[in-house]
Amino acid sequence: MIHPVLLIAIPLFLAFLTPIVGIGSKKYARYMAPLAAGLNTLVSIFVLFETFNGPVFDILSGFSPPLGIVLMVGPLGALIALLISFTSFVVSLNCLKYPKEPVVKYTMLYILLMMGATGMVITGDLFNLFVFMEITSIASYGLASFNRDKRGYLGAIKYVVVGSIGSTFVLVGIGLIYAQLRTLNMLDISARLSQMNSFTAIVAFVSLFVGLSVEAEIFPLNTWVPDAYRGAPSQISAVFASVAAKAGIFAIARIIFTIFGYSNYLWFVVILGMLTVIIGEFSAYVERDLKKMLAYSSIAQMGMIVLGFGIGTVLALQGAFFQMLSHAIAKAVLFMAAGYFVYRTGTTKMESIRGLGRNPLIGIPLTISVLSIMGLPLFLGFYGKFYIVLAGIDAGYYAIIALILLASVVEVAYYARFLKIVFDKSAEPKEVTPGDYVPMMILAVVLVIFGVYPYPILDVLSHVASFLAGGV
Amino acid sequence: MDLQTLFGIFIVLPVLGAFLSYSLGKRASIVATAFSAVPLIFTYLRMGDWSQYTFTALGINMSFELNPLNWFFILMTSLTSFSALLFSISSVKERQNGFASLMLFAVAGANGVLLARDFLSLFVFWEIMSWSIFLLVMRASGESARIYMIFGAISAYFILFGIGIVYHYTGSFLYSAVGGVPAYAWKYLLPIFIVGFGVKMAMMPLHIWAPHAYSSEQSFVAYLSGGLSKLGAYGIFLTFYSFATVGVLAGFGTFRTVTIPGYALALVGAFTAFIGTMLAIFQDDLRKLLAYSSIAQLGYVLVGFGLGTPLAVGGALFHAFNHALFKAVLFLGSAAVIYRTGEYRISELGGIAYRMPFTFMAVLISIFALAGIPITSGFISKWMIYEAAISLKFVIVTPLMLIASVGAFLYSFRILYGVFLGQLHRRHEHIKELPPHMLAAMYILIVPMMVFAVAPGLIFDWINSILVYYGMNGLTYTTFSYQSSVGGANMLVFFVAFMAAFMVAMGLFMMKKARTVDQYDNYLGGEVRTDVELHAAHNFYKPLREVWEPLLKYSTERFYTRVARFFAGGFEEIKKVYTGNPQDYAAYAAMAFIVFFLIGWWLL
Amino acid sequence: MNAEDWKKIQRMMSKRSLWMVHFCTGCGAVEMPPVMTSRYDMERFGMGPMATPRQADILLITGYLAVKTLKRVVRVYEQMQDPKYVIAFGSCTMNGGMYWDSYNTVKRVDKYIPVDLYIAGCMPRPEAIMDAFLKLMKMIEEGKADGWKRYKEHYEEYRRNQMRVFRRWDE
Amino acid sequence: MMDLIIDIALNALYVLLAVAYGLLLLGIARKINARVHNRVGPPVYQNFIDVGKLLAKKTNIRHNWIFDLAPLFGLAGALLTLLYIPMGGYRLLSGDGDLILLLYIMVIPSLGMALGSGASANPNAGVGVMRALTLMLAYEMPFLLTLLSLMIFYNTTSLSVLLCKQQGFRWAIFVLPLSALAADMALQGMMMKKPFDIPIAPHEIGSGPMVEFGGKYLGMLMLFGAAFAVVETSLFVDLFLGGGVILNPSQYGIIAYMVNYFVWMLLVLVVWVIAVFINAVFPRFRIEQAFKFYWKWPTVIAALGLAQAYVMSVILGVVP
Repeated sequence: MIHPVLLIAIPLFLAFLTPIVGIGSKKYARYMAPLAAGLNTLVSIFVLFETFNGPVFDILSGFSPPLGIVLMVGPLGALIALLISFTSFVVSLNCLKYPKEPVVKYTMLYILLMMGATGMVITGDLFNLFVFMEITSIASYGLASFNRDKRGYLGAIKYVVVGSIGSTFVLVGIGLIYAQLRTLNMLDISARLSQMNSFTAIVAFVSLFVGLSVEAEIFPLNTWVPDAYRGAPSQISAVFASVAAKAGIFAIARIIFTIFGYSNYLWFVVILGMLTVIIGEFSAYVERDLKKMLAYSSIAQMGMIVLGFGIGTVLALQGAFFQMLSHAIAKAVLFMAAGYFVYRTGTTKMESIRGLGRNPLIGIPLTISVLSIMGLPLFLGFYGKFYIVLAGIDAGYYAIIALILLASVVEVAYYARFLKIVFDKSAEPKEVTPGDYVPMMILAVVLVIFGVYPYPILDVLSHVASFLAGGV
Repeated sequence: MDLQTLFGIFIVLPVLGAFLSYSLGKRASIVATAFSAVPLIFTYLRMGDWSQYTFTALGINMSFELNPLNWFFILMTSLTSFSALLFSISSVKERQNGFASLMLFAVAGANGVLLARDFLSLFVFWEIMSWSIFLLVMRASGESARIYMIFGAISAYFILFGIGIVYHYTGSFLYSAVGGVPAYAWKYLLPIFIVGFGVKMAMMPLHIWAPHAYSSEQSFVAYLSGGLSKLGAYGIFLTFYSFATVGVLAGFGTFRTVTIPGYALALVGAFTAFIGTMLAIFQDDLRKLLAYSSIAQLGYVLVGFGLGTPLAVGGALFHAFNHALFKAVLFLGSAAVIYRTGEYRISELGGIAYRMPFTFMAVLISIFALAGIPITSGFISKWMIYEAAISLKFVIVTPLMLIASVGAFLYSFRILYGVFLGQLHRRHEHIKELPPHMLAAMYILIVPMMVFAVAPGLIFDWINSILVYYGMNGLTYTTFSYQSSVGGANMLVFFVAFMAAFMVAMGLFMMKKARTVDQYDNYLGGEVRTDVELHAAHNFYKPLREVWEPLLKYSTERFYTRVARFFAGGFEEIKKVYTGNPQDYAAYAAMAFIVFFLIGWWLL
Repeated sequence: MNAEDWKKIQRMMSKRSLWMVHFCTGCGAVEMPPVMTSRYDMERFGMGPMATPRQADILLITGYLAVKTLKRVVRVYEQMQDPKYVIAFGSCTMNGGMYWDSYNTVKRVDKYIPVDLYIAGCMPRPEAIMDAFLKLMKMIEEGKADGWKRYKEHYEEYRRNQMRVFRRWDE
Repeated sequence: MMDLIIDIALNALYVLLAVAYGLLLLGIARKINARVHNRVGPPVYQNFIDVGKLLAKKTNIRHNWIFDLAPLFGLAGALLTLLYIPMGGYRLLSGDGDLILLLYIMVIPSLGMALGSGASANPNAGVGVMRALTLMLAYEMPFLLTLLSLMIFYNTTSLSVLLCKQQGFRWAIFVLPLSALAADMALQGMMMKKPFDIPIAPHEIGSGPMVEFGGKYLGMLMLFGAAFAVVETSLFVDLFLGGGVILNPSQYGIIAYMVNYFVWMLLVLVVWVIAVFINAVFPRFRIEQAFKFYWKWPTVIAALGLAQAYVMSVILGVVP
């Protein structure tokens, strides 16, 4: 049996090993990130298989729950952990092509970011959730400003401001719960929720929700997103979109379904999701900066996931998880492509990237991921949108789904414009190196494989019902 | 035939072909043609082999079926896709592998849409088709592709919304379960489905993507206009006569035996035909002219479906078939002209017929079909729709259709004269006739048009089986003649009389010999100018344009552009939420907490 | 019915249906309106104006020809279809008339195209024109109006004469 | 078998007579025109001579094989059209094809002519065809509305049925006078008589589509013109004047056919002469004026006629 704790232990160990390796050879230090992420991917695959027989609880430091610290991995958590480590792995391959100085710190923060995000997903303990969230955030702050230019610092400072407010709320929420229940174990809290003062419970819930919304990019706590994504190195933006945000949204899902089970609150979550989608899509439509456009689009996609959680039926949750997978993968491809464009042109203006996608090695994965984000079939993105819309109508949210579909038309419009610019015939394509296209190709192939044959994912998502009922 | 064969031949095979031809590089179209020929032959052989299969995928009950209706539509889409691919072997010069594989994806998508008997597969294949078209259009122009995709998305999302509503009421995706949708829900479902499918057939006012998309690679557009736009017609047929059924439609009230939704559809169709025709007359771009013509012709199909009598529906189906053939030939003709001259503006062409006579003959016959000249089957389908409208005594729909068909003469002569007749420009003097396989691609489609013109009974057999399958009365016909309640015609008599008259004329004509002179030996007040081009094709219908000018200033496209600009302005305002100021963001966070909390307090 | 009878019928029909294209370059054309209208009414004889040489039988040259105009006349003549007849009108077409010493006026039209009938006078009265038409009809009936045959037979000579005054054929 | 041969022979005879009558009508038109102009004018048989002369021309100029389609399609189409028009109560083939078929057959000769003249590469021809087509769009508007009013009122699209229902002087012109008026106005344009002879305006565009045709080409086109003079007037007679059927053939046999044929000829002549008189006194419209004219007054009149037919047939339920 493989312990889920390895998912945290390995990257933590390798992260602290990195400076030591870095003393010997800076060249090898760069390879620590793919190594850590790759190992994590392997481990999470094993963990995923283990969880099929039931949630895996990994008890740390000798105390049994609810007293001790516990890792709690259900199939869905393992799936998201796999997603996080896999995308981190592929993006880190791309990072090898575009190393940022100082490499040691960059690699270390990268591994820590991945580790924190994984921890947020697999922890079974509220305070650990906070700790991992802080690790993720602080690593993110560092990475967001790694370009060491004005935009990078500005983006990071906004992220820091909003992020620390969020952290505070989370801490307050945890404090309130601990004050009343004297426990931090999620299942334990869930079981003893009725003992809590209902008003305090609401305050705690809202605090946690607001705090985690920052990472999950829910309106109006997603204000940092455009600037931070724009300022960060493109590979880091990819990780933000596909790793950090996914960890945050999964944490929110656990807060809602596993801990509190407030089904009354869900329609407000639907509204929030709708607002996030609409504002994200509409802003992306008028945005002329490539990376900001992708950032707004990322917000909108996160909104779709929130919407899926808010609708709260099995179908909707399946859609939301599909959406998480497809968005993480497709957006990683797009941000890596953006990194390539930025590298080739030195700017992120939309007009400057004309014709750069005409090389099929870049163009094909780019097209596949755009089509996936548009929600077209044969690609993974189809299932997410289809299930969520269907579930929304089934649950009677007619007007909201209509608005979402309107926003999707807007999305199609700006992504088609993006493709139009990228495939513009007036400019010649530039050369590409394997470091550019191999990671994109890997992810695009994943999009297509699971788009055509989604059954493995559906197998995992068959556990959604128990998650919905308060399981893990 | 079992499910595996059906699925394998119509969907898996084209997809495999797509991957194979992509890996081939140059000359990928040859392989793709072979792959598209298999479903065509298979379809033809499997006529009457109706069968239905149900299976479970994604945990959902799904179903495929071969029935007279989708057999009929598969036949026309396969025909057009085969000939478009055959034509593209030479006409597509750059990145042929991408073209061929996307075409095959579109073929798979179209076949899937047609075979589907459940909404999930309908939607999946609909979208596969949609994105392959998007990427194919993208090859020519990104902006066209964008406009196409926006409308494609509108179409898809309307259909998706409709599917959602059906699912909400029935909990199933099967067509057979649609009966469970309560009658009042059809108030919303009907317009949703009509808009969703109507976009694909470029129904007014959702047509503006068509002139853009139809300006891309012409051999693909032959398939897009000929084959894929028929899927919209198919969808509307299904909506009316399979999903909603006449009983539900009649629940909205009837107007002289025609249901109110049907009457509305017929009106929309008639206006589409009329306005499409009037716009086609003034186009100088050959591709856009054909695009508007396509819009207009599909208007007739809408009218037929709307009127809903067996004659009208049969006529609409027949017209869809005819349109698939003749519009594919016309677009292939346009492709041929562009292939040989590189020019698509009518005013810059002329006299191509003297150098490409076989191409001209093919285009001429298709134009006969387009204009409804009785020597091709194009007449019979129009006749059926007219007769249906006349026998119902509709005084708005009928004149619009009739005058639109007069307008069709105007723009079809524009093509004939501007492109093929008149003066051959000096720069086009050295062009050659097309290679045989490209001509074959066109003549394959000509043959059925001619055969069904003499013996419409052959196709009426198919149409009748569709009508009977969907519970309507059959048509009245024999092999050569057909009847409505108000009139009828015998095509054999017509052809014999035509041949006799032609022989008389021929006899008179052959009595004297004639001497052939050069095209520059022309009476121009005694002038013989060889240095200026005197092809009178520029701004051909100028007087008519002057008369129409006050109306032409209203443009749907401009309306949409204005709407888009208005929305974009609104979006800019919305985007201002992201002020870029961390202090604002902190305030948002605080406000968010308060609001979330208050709502939580109220709710929980 | 032998070939001769057939020819006779043909001539009868040609005679009774003379359509003309008038090349109205000179002042003589002003005499045509009375010929066409109610006073003299040439349509009595089945004659009528035609818009193009393709449809016409008579080429009517109503006055002097400049060199540049001659070129057009020759072209129009060659575009007409056999049998075709030329009537030259007024003294200018015979000898140059008042333009006898002009450097760029054609003096004798029948050097360049075969004229079947000249109408003398400056200008000829409508009566003279009607008379000429009747004479032409008679000539056609008798088979004497054979200018179009002469043009074919002596094509080289006519063309030589034409090229003597034209520098280039295509301007 | 014998019946079939007799039938074919009769059809051929009727068509031949119609063409001959058409040539005569053209001659009559020239004569009338001349008399209105205070001239003597040509003999009425002048057009026979003209056609003979043209067909006997020694040389014929052609441009290419598409050019040949003009006389071929023109004459063939015209003969074909004659076969589908009942003349003097004799149905010919009109039982095997209705008005819609007839309308489309009527296009064949014009289409052939448009093709041939287009192939001549003469810009005048292109302009002429453009005018002809524009004019067609113009006059078809009122004409189609009147046709529709007839088809709705009599609930048939078959010309022979239409004739049956108008027997006994129950002519459509008495029932639907507005439609008849609009149809007659449209007829003027259909026959390209002044003020609507814009497409063939000889003084502007060298007789338009016909600019390059001479000899046998023009001769065959004249035959087509003659046939169409009969087709168009006869169409009006059949639609509104009961096709000249005054005696019932089943009652009076062959005599009825002969009488009817003469009455039909007379009525055709009347319709033709009205058009010719209008032609004689009017100047020519410009094409956009013609278009505006047709889509204004005749269309309004035709629409009123259609409204009348609609009210009578659908609302009042009159069955003729």
